[in-house]
Amino acid sequence: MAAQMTEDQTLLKDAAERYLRDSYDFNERRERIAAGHYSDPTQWQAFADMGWLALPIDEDLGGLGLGAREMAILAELCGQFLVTEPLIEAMAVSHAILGNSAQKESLLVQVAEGTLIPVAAIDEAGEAARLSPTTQLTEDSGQWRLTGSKQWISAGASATHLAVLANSATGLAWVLVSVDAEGVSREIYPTHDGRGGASFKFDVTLDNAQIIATGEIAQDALTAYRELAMVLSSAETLGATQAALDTTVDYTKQRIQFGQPLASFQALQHRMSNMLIQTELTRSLVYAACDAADDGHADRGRFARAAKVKAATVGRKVSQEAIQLHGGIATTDEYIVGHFFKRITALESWVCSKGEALKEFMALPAAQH
Amino acid sequence: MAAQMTEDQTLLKDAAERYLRDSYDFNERRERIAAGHYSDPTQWQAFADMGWLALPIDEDLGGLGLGAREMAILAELCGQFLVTEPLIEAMAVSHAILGNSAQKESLLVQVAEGTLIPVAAIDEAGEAARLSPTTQLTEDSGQWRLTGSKQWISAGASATHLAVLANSATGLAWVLVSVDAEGVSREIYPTHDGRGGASFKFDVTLDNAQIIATGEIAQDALTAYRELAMVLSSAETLGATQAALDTTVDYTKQRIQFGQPLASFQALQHRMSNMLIQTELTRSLVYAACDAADDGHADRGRFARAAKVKAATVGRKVSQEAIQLHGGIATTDEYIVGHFFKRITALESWVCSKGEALKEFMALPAAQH
Amino acid sequence: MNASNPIPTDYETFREGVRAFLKDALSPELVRAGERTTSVFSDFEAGRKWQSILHAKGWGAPEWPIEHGGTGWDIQQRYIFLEECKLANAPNPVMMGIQMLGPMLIHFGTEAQKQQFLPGIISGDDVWCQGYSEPGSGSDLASLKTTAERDGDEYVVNGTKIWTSMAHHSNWIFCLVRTDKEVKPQAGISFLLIDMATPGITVAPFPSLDGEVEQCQVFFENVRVPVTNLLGEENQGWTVAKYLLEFERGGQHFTIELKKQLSKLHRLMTSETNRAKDDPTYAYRVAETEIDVMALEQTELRIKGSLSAGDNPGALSSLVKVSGTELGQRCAELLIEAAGQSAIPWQSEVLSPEYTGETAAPAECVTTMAEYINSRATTIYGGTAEIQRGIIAKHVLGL
Amino acid sequence: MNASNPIPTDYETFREGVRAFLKDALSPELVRAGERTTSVFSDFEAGRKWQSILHAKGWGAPEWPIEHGGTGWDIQQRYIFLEECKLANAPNPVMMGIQMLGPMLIHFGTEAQKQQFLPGIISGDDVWCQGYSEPGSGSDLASLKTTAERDGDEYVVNGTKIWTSMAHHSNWIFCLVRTDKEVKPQAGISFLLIDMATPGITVAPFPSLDGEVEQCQVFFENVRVPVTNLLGEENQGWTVAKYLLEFERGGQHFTIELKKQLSKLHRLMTSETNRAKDDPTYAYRVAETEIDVMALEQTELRIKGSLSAGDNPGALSSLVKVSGTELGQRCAELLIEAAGQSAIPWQSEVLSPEYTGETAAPAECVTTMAEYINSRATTIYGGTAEIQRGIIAKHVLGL
Repeated sequence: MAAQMTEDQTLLKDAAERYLRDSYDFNERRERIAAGHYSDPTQWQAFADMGWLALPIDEDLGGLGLGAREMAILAELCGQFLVTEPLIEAMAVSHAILGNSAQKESLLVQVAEGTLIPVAAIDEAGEAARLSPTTQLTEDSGQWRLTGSKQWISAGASATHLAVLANSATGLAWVLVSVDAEGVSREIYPTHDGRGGASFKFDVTLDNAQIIATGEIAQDALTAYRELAMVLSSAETLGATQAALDTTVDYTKQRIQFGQPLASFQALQHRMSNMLIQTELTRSLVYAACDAADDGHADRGRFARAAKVKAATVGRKVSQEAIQLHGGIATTDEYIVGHFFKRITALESWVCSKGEALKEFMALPAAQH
Repeated sequence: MAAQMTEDQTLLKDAAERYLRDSYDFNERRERIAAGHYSDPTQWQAFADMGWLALPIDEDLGGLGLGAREMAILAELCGQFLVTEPLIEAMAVSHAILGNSAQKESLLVQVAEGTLIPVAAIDEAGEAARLSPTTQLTEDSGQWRLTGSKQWISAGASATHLAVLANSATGLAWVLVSVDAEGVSREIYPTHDGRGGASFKFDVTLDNAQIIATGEIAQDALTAYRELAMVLSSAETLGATQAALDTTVDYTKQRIQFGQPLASFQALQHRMSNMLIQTELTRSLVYAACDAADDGHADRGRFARAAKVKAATVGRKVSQEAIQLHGGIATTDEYIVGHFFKRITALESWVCSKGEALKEFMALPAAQH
Repeated sequence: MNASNPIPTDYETFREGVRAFLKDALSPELVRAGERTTSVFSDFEAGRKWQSILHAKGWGAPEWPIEHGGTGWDIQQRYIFLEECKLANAPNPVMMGIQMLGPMLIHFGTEAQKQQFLPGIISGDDVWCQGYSEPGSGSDLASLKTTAERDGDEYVVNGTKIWTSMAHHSNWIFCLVRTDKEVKPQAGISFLLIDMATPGITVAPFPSLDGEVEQCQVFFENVRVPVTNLLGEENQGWTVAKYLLEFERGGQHFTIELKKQLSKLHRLMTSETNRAKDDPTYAYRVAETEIDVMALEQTELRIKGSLSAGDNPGALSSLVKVSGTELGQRCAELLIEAAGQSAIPWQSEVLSPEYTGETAAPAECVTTMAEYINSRATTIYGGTAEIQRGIIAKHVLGL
Repeated sequence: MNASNPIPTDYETFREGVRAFLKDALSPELVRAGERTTSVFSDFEAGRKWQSILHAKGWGAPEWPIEHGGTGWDIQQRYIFLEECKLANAPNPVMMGIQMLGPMLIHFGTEAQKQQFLPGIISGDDVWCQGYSEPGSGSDLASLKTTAERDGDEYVVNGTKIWTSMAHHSNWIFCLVRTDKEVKPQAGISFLLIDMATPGITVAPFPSLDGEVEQCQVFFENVRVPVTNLLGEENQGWTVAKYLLEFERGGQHFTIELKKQLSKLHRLMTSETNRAKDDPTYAYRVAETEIDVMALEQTELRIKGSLSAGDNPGALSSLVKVSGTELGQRCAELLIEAAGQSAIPWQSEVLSPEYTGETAAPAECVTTMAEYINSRATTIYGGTAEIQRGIIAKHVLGL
């Protein structure tokens, strides 16, 4: 079923899909990652040139001023083509964190050009840090300092800058630091989704300009970032889920066992029908969550969480089934379908797990209509 | 897979199964229930004559002194043949409640003979009453009185006597009252499982002899009754589940659609395989729960609850699938398979729901081994 | 598309109009009939009365073209109307005539047939039942064996139909019959409109698993039907039926009913009488079901959007039917868990809209078990879930 | 039968003996190899070393007959041994020789074959791999195309095998090959024992989805195998293989591993680092999984009881395999949820038993993602879950 899109959205999607199909080869990607290059600077420059990085930035700041729906179009394609560059990370940080800062003008122009690659650094060893970090922003005689550590930052290997969530005397704060700054140490490691992760330790002296948001604004930015991350991770999951299904349909049509294509076996057909049904239901909810976010709908928080729960549930199930219906070939690193499974697994707990989203959904009453 | 049974258990099962197959006809049962006869006195007498009612009674009280494993054999057959007489109710009350009373000798001989048909009356309008009833046992100048009401008593239509759970000044109490006693009013209604239910109101003056247990003994009797009821309802569910599966296998072998038996369609075969797998797993757990009860195993409470959770889950799923795989015919009252589904549904929440059992299971630590 | 509220504000006036009418038109007895509905059919007489009230208002068949008595409402208005009827507990009339036969007559019927049959359908004076399935032909409908042999200006019909809902209340039946045994099954079927008063027709009602009587078997013995009662061409009945089947599956609004079930679940969640409140999984299962209903609602809206754009929803109606019915079953399971033992009493008389006495089950659980039982049939009739999954495999996935 | 503790007390002395031996024999490095095992295979060298230690103790192949080096233990003792090895984190040696080929050799082999091969298997000096599957023959194993043509006293083998676990560490391979193309597929297959050093064999290892290398493709180009290396009769290889497949499926003790996973889950439940503790469904899903493991354990005991009584478990081994592997997948899912983002780092070097340095993932999550990934393969190899369900449908239900 075709999704309803505006003409501009269709143009964006078609152009982006064409680019990735032509220029984002799965085998090149594997070799690049094996060589420890989790992000390809040429790709990133191309993303910038195509306007993807400017997409979520307000028009009066030189961006395209587009919203969640357009970001989700790109996120879905990231899932489909297993893009390892931190596109959803950068979009979410630009839109929800940097876009509300006093320094937004100078920062966002760099993001749009592709020279500043921002990733949010939230996670710490303890899970509670996701909402209230132990990393500290402190002031001593007018001098700001950031101390603490962050762990398991997805695409932390590819960031030029981190939006660090910290606590301060006046509540939450977002601080922007360069990964190369003095007092920042970064430990990079490979990850199962090919994205490259990193852990960070901070003991950094800061300019005022590096303090992006504090107090209520920082809290609102965290909420906005989390909800946008839920929507974009759902969209990326959706793209990977659809791709896993498509790959399975294609493979089972070709693979002959017992003298017939696997696709002719009724038990497998019914399972693929279930995969399709669930993927389409997810699609509807993800797009609705985008629209709710873009419309500033009273229920946008519920929709974001519902999309997260549904996409995580369906993505897991469909990608597991995709492996099972392929059989052995899907358990090899050389074949693409298992990589959808691994990326979907990594997205399940990125920023917010399905369980957290469900719990938060249950706590949010629906707006009257 | 054959269950491991002793020779005596095999004899018991074979004889009981032969009797029910010959003498417990599904269509007669339907007509009888439609006429408002939920329990057949001739059947009950036959059960007594075959020793089923004496089975759970201690040998020194003239019973057979058998345990949960043997009761479960009968319960399983009750599920298979859709017995509407209150056999599991009477066995559980005899074994867990009356068997610990001072009056046990005189009472149990009547139970064994079939003249006293005891059913436990626990449920009230509020769910909390299952563990702490509002029905009161009070004493006024040496005169005991029972006041309150009980609702939705399964097979309450067929009982001659009720073991009523009440609260008293010294805690829980079990009181035995005749359904015909002065001050007992009974409202009988038909039920979806054909068993006939009843609600009761009490304002009864009691003999001392009617007070079966009080205080700690009453509490222990409640625990014992609940755990035995969990095991026996699991066994009856298992019997109905297996019968629903068997009926489905038979029907799909005969029913021709698109020129072939339904049983030849792979999607249905795999679903019937799942039904078999889950039914066998349930069987293992139900029998283990019986053995744990009979051995006085430290983990018997965990096993009873595990069996309840598993049997309720599997019974629901398998009986739903049985209806679906049959198609339309299963949605008629004339065809047997839907009656397994209805009985399984009624058993799901009898004495203890799956949810309660799961919660209690989680609260019980496993004994070390 | 507005995410959670599909209806833009300019429809609110329309909604208020519908509400006002319903408030006025629905007697307490009709509301009770609506409340105590346990399947797609409400109490027959109540449903019939409600249809005549709707017809008098001019709302007897909103989806029909205006010239045949339709309302001219757009998709949004029809949705609002259905939603408000559901919220107001209006009973369901027997809808085989309006929902199924009507569109077929309008599409395939001769002028004479339209004039003869449409007015009686919309007024509710004629009650139609559907004669498709046979004892040996369920999912494999094309194997049907009821024959119609041409004899002059009449067909002579012999055979039997089963699962003929409400046949015992109907005065007309539309049937698929075999008019050619020599060709492949689908090619030899015709579509006949048969007066139930014709000699040779016997109706045998039988109880469903919930104990109530909605279903019948209908026997035909040398039943003579004028050839003018053939809908479409001879041997083209399969084409006619396929259109009908698609109509039955498509454009359905499962989420209206599902959201009502969810409201009931939410009310129960905090109720003293909720037997499932000790189940640690209960609240989360309600929430997950709610999320799935949201996903289905958005999918229905997507399909509605593509219908507005003139597309044929095609096999996607299978997706909606599978999801909608299976979600309905999940809601029914959650409700039965909340009711526990209090749902087990079965008092048939209580389902009558005239009944105002005491009930063994508490008020909110009177229909719970029957609804749970009947929910199982929703994935069987109108094309089983297995048939729908086969359609999706073939037509969407191309397997 | 004792419900929760399958082992009567008189086995406790035996258990203590096993424990004492393990405590003594397992070096910290061997334990690390056991702990960091993410599939059925541990680190190869560690597994090999452990096999030589077991062999020296006389415990190299407990299930074999005593005359070939078996221990003479009864079923209970073998269960205790496996359980204690698991609890002590002993590594898994490559077991294709001991678990699969050994029983076949003992059952079908000539005296000469037994004397030639059994000692090397039990000592671990010879490492065997299994050459069954081919690129075009997975579930449909009988369609295999690798040929062996008789030429004097030798067979000449041509073709390729895939999913040959540990072939890159093996010096022998047992293969199914086609010796007759004219008959129906199963009837033309023979069972050959092939020295991997024979000219014409090429081994191509390839990484699995978890990034590690266990699997290989093996190519045969005019590989000459003496006819004395034929196991069983020519063209009887399918019978030999079926015995093996049943042996692979039957008598497995899935619950030993599952209970270990559950202990880990219980530890995690109360741990600070549990990323799933805010999930309202988590504790209940662990409990439901625990109940299902209890049910499987009791089923394994029932089968063991019937094996003791001399029965053939037959298709029931399919039931245990499906349930055991799918429960393993559920445990792996629960563990990955508890680990969350901390499971995503992939540091291959950490899996080596020599590695004692820092890890990006916390200690308890180092293997979690690899275990989750590899759990998906357990319902594919050794006969897919679909094949097992087909076996149950055919042989148990008679469909």
